[in-house]
Amino acid sequence: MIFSILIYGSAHNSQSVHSAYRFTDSVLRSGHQIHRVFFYGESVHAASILSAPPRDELNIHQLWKDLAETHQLDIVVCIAAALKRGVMNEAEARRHEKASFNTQAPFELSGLGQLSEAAIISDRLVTFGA
Amino acid sequence: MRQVIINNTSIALDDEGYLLHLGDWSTPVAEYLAIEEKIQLTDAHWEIIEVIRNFYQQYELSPAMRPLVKAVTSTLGKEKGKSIYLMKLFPESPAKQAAKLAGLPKPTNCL
Amino acid sequence: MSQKNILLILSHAPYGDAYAKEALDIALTAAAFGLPVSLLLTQDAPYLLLKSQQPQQIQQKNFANICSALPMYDIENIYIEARAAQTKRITLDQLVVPATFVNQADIALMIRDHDVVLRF
Amino acid sequence: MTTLHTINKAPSDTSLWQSCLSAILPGDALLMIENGVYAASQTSITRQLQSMHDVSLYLLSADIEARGLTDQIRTDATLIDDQQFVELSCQHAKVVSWF
Repeated sequence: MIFSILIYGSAHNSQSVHSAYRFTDSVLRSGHQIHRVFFYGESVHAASILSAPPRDELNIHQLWKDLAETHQLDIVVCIAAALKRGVMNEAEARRHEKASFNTQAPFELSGLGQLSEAAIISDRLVTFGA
Repeated sequence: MRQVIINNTSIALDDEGYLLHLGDWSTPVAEYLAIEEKIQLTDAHWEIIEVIRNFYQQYELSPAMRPLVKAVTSTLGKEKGKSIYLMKLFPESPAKQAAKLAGLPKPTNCL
Repeated sequence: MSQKNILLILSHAPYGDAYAKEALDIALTAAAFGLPVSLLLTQDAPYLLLKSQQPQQIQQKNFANICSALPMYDIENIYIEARAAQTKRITLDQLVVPATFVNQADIALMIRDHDVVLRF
Repeated sequence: MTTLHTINKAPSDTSLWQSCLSAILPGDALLMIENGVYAASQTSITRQLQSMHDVSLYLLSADIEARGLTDQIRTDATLIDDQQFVELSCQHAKVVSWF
């Protein structure tokens, strides 16, 4: 079965991003397919490479990065939600004349159309809310 | 971002050529942006630009293709309210190019 | 493309947080993608449609204007939870677009009958 | 065409719980996750949950254990792990998330 995941909860003030992580991992372990993971709203902060939690606490960015790289996942961060919140990759930082960038592959910045497409393609679209 | 001088006024454009400040728009600005888009502005273009500016005024949104076609249909009639007609005027993408020439933000739906 | 339809359920009022705006952006994009979208306003979301909104002083876009564009995006199925409207004393003539009141039983059936249901 | 509903807020969010419970139809399932699992031990919503006919109740075990509720979960609900959450998602036609 083909799944897509929509994450909407805050990256650091809700359980949402981690619940979605565990679910995604379980989908893959069950032999199903993940078409796309879409980070929206406050969850886009999970894409920040500058997040530096204490060593003995959860590093949600690293978890997603590792999972995405291991399974070649398409993890998309909503570009409008991200730019507004100061989450951008090198290309967007250049475009907006910012001195630095804070996200990179495997996180991809793209539009809400990717969510619509995921809704069409996938058998299940599962939301992890705020 | 880059600055261009149009009629002795400095206008800021983003790297895709959209106005940074929507209030900077004027007909000479639209003419300048049309040259950058390699579009020869005719009356047919101007009436679409007016439709899309009115759309933004009313709804605070840069329209996607479908609502743009609807708005053109309701103001200029069925003959012009067709995507083929709009594609002839704005060959790259009517929603994006017309928004650019009209001084509107890029339609977020296109991102 | 497949004929999947989407039901978007909103529950938040405008301005106080980003839920309503971000959910509407999903609706507009999905509609621009050609997906049939139905909108259901529950809990505090019916406030989104009030004609009388004037958000100039808080420098926000006017949800009355944005929502009045919904029919232009072919989003014509706009439903309001009757219970929510009643407690807020919101009547249809105060709203920027035509809408239909639905009760709890209708809502349960709407959820069942749509392919994708997103709630914000 | 049944639905798996998930809910992630404690029953103190009465408005959310009301909306969620009234949207559930016979044959549907309700999975409580995150703070939603606090419903496991609360009597406040018991009557409502019991009045729903032919609705399966589930609790996500990781969230129950984390909150120290293992000993007091309701008898009408089933504890499931993440893998079973995925299975439930497949068994129902769609997943609707209440948050």
